[in-house]
Amino acid sequence: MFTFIDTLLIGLTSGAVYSLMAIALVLVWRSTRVVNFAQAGQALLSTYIGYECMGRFHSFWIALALAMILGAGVSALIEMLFMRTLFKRNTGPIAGVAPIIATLGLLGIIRGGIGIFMGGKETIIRPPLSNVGFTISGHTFALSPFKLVILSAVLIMMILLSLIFTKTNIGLALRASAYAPEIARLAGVKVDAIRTLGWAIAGAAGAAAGMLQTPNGTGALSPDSLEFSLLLVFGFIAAVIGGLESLVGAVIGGLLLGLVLAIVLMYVNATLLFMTAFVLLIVVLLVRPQGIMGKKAGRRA
Amino acid sequence: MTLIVSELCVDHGAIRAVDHVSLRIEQGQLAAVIGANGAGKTTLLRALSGLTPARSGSATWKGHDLLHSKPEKLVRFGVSHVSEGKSVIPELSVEENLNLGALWRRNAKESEQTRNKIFETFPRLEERAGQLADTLSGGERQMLAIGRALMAKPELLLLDEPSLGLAPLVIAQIFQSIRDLTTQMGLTVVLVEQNALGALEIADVGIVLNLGRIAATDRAQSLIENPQVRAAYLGY
Amino acid sequence: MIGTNRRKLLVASAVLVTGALTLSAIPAQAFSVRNEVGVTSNSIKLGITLPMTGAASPGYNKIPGAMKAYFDYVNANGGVNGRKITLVVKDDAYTPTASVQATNELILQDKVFAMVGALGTANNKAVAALVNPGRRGIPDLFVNTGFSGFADKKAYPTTFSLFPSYIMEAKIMSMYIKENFPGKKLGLLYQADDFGRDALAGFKTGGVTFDVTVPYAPLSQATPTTPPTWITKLQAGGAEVVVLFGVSSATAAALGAAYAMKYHPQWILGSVGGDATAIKLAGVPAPLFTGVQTASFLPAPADTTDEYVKLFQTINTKYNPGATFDNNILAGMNTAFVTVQAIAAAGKNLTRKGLITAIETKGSTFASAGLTPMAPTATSHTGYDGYWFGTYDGTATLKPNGGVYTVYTTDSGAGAVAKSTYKRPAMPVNGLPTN
Amino acid sequence: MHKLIHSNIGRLLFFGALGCLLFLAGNRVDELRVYQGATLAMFVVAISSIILLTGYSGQVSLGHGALLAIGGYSAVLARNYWSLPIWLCFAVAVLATAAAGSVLGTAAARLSGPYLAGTTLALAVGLPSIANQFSFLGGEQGLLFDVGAPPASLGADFSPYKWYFWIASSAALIALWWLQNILRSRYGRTWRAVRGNEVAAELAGIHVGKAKTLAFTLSAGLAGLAGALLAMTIGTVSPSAFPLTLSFSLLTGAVLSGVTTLPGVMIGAVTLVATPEIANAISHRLGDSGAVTSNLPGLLVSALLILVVMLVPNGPVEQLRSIRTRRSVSTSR
Repeated sequence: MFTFIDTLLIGLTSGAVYSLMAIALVLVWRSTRVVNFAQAGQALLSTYIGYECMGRFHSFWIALALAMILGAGVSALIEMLFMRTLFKRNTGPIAGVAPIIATLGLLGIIRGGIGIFMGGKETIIRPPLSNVGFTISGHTFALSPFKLVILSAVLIMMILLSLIFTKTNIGLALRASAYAPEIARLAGVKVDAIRTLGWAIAGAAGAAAGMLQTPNGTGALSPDSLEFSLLLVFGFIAAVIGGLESLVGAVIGGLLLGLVLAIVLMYVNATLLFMTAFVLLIVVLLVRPQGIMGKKAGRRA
Repeated sequence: MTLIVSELCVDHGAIRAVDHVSLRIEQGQLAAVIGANGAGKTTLLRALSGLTPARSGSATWKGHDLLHSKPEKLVRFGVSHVSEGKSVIPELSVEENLNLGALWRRNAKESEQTRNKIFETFPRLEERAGQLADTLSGGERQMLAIGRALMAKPELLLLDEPSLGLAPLVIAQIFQSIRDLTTQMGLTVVLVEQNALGALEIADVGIVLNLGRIAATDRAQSLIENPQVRAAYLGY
Repeated sequence: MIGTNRRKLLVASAVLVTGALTLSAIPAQAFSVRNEVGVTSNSIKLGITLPMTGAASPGYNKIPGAMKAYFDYVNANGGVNGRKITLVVKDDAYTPTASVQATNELILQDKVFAMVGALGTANNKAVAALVNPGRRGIPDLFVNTGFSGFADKKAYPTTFSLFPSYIMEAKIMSMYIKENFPGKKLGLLYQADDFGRDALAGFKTGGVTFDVTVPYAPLSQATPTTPPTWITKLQAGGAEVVVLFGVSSATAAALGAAYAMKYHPQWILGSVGGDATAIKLAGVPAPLFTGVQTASFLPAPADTTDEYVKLFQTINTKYNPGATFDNNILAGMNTAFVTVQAIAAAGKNLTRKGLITAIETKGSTFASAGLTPMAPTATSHTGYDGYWFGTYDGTATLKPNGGVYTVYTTDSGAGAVAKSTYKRPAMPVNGLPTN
Repeated sequence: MHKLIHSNIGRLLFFGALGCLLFLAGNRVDELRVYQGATLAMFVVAISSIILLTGYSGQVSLGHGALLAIGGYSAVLARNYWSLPIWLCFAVAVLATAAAGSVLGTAAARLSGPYLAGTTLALAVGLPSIANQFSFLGGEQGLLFDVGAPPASLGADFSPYKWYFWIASSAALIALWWLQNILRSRYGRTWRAVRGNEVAAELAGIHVGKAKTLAFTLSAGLAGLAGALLAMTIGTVSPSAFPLTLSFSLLTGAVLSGVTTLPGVMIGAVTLVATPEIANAISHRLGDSGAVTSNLPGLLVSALLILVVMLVPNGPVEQLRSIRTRRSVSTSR
């Protein structure tokens, strides 16, 4: 019984981390119709920034805030310097692929750069709250105060961002710019600035994912650690399962992925991690090619 | 408050789509631009709203240079463009589509007044305010597109083929609303139309484009009566 | 249409022909076999491939620095028979494709005399199959893997093992567990590949059965889902002693997840994932090490009473500034030391063949930091053959159990495990092997 | 002359001549270059496969490494378990991967851009890990692939690398020749139509789903061939031989080649082979610091990727061609 509860808790808490990454990916997709593979690199960079800030201010929460702000800045800069040019050039056969490829290149540049400047250094971020599970009647559960923080961060982010998207003028401008940039411009929306804003929000979300997951894992941060690119793969799978369009979908996708992975690892075969993720994705897409929360016959990218 | 275009040239790749066009549209006038497919009507309109860069020439409105401004900026000077086809965003609700037009105005109260006025003109939109624009009929979409443009409180309205793909009855209704709006709100309207007769019937002046050049300009009524224009564009 | 097709074809041909011409324009290297390749009267060039980047690199990427430091030390003291040693390092990111490419470059372009310390089982296998140092007669010294097959001279005529095999380790560990933890519930967490499976075979031979076994897919330890599931399984199975055969990042993840779930079994770490600095670098704070046991064949890196450790620490400070002395540095230095010992044993007239013969005939008498003998012969290229067990204290310092190194020894086959009676030869003067 | 080149027989002759030239070149250079030549030929096939898929049918695959793995493993299994002659092993690789590709392609035809990218990405991560589940696939260590010694008639000093080079370049030439033909056929036109505008293509009576599936199948066949060649050039197959980075670098190669132009394929392949060497030379200049040496190749490739996408998005060859077209248009006016 305890084992089953723990399995569910492991699934939910690890799924929350995938959701964080998925939220960042969905934000970029919703505001610019780009799958941003550089997100993993940006999260890595932001987390390094957060680590430096921790050294200076000795507070995880200040570091988290600064990492999110600077992460947003980096993301905005990437949009302005690279993506803007690519969006403008929407002709030619490569137009649909170019942004994806550019983000892959950016991922390589960020990782290489961090490798050169930060490689080999000992960089560890300790959680600000205990990561030791709650103990009830002698059993310690796979849920700790810090994991609760992550779970609630995911929910708060999802609700807050969903509200921004659906209830505010900025959200309306973000959606309009993504769906129909030309119409949005004709309606007076400063599409370029709005897109930069979309990337900035995503950059902040990605920074939060990095800053929360690092101490949740072993705490070690290294340019070589596959953590972030694995996170990207799983975050991306979560986002695709959820339907790419919807923040709620991203969270559902992440939690579902986490739960299924935990159950399979625990009860079926402990080595099937990557295959399970793949099979889950295929099954979801075969039933609903547009993802769980995706709208049917969505616009082409 | 006059729209003055002089010697405007616009290229589409290697092709010159608009060739030394000069025209002058007075305030409060409804000008119909007619011509065959590929005559450069849409390109002319897109150049005026900053969507397509011009090659040479000039266009001014209220002293603003239209050719070298971004469309989002021109909206703030009172220039609204309803582009060809369904100029609505199907993924947004009717109300959101309307609100989009007034986002930059940042005055909620004023926007609401404008919206109510638009609902008076197009009651169908009010009935469907909460629905996705995707669910609207062609005519309703056109109303929504025009409504969205009006939300910006424009003084110069550029309309591209509002009759495209609509049934004759609906076209008549749309044209009538365009005429009414022009008169009531004192708008200056440039209406690009394939449906030449319908457009000329509500217009004050008419401009005939042929292969990017102006073939004729005159009062709309005179153009309707002009036998050559009738033969070439009105089909009788 | 015809025009574009023709142009396409012409462009294609032009590009291909240019490619071919570029290739052919590079002059074929002239052949001159006066000296042995990679050796001059005053220099010896060696090569190594290992993961310097990527998931497998932390810890291992300190090895070349340590090797270079020891070579520099030897060079500063006149080199080996007047020859100074240089080491060319190539990154393979732990992928066989890159290892093959890098080894080819080392052999064909850099023209190294011998390979030394190449890391990884799959990588070494790919290199052996394709670059085939054996066919070319190139010594492939002291490969950095516990795959027992490399000791087979028939299959790998120029390859020499250094580490005891994973099978030996598991057999010795079986004996140790039976002696020290009788009747306890046992758990095994292992990497589900040949490394872990070799260990499984060893435990079977050693006669230990585990109550809970948890395999994990390589690289999966980095995801947030995986490590907590290990602990839940081990905990649910009631394991009191948990053996871990995985890489350091997995050890770190397991220790961290166990701490988070207040699970405190007796940990016994395999030598691959048992290095404290690598685990600490992966985020585990020192106090969590308290009571964790591991196996090693080299002296404890903090044991300054050991003459080798003392010397290597001095060399590391001087020639490898900034690198914290740990097990990887110790291992790297020791590999370099044995290499120098072998080259010295091959004599003044250094040839590849001579080097191989020297190791085969004199290898078992080589001085080295190892606490068990190396056992190469003319028919088998076995390296060290034993382990001792130690326990970490709260500062993550490894101390041998009972204060003395009790070394167990065995083979990769069905042979029994015995306490070693080996007495390590004294260190050559100043740590400079001469014979 | 151009009639000859345009005809099928002419093209065959042309590729034959090219082959002779390549083999002559192979005799002139040292062993390392010959080996790199074999790798180059492998990349040419792999990149053409992506060009066929992305450039001609508009589908994005981030998981081509997985298809290469299928090809590599099936060739090795055919060799090790059935002891088939080597050329048959390559045929098995092509057919097996094409079969897998048709299944995948059927699923892929239902998915639009990012969903397909996600699926193929997950495939690239998930598929190689299967090898760990079944012992006949050799686990993490993988299986050895012994192509066999070169025929004795070629002489005793004929090195294995030269033999690999011959096999790989022949395979690449045949693949390119076949691809040239198919792209000029009805299918080629169909794919271009689909890429241009799916709706219009559908209206013109093209079965878009079928066209896409076919493109995926054929592309997979090429990828299978590349996988078998890769297995040959590294002498082994193992999960770590097909990492996610392989998929990404193939995509990079395709972009550098210009995803829509087959003739550019050499540029991408040469870049992939040459980058590590150039990076080595640069980091040597910079003083051989470990961090620089290890990270520079990745950094260089990524920078190149960005530059190409930003400056010459359709690839150098296409760019040249469009400049020329523009010039000829402006002079004709």
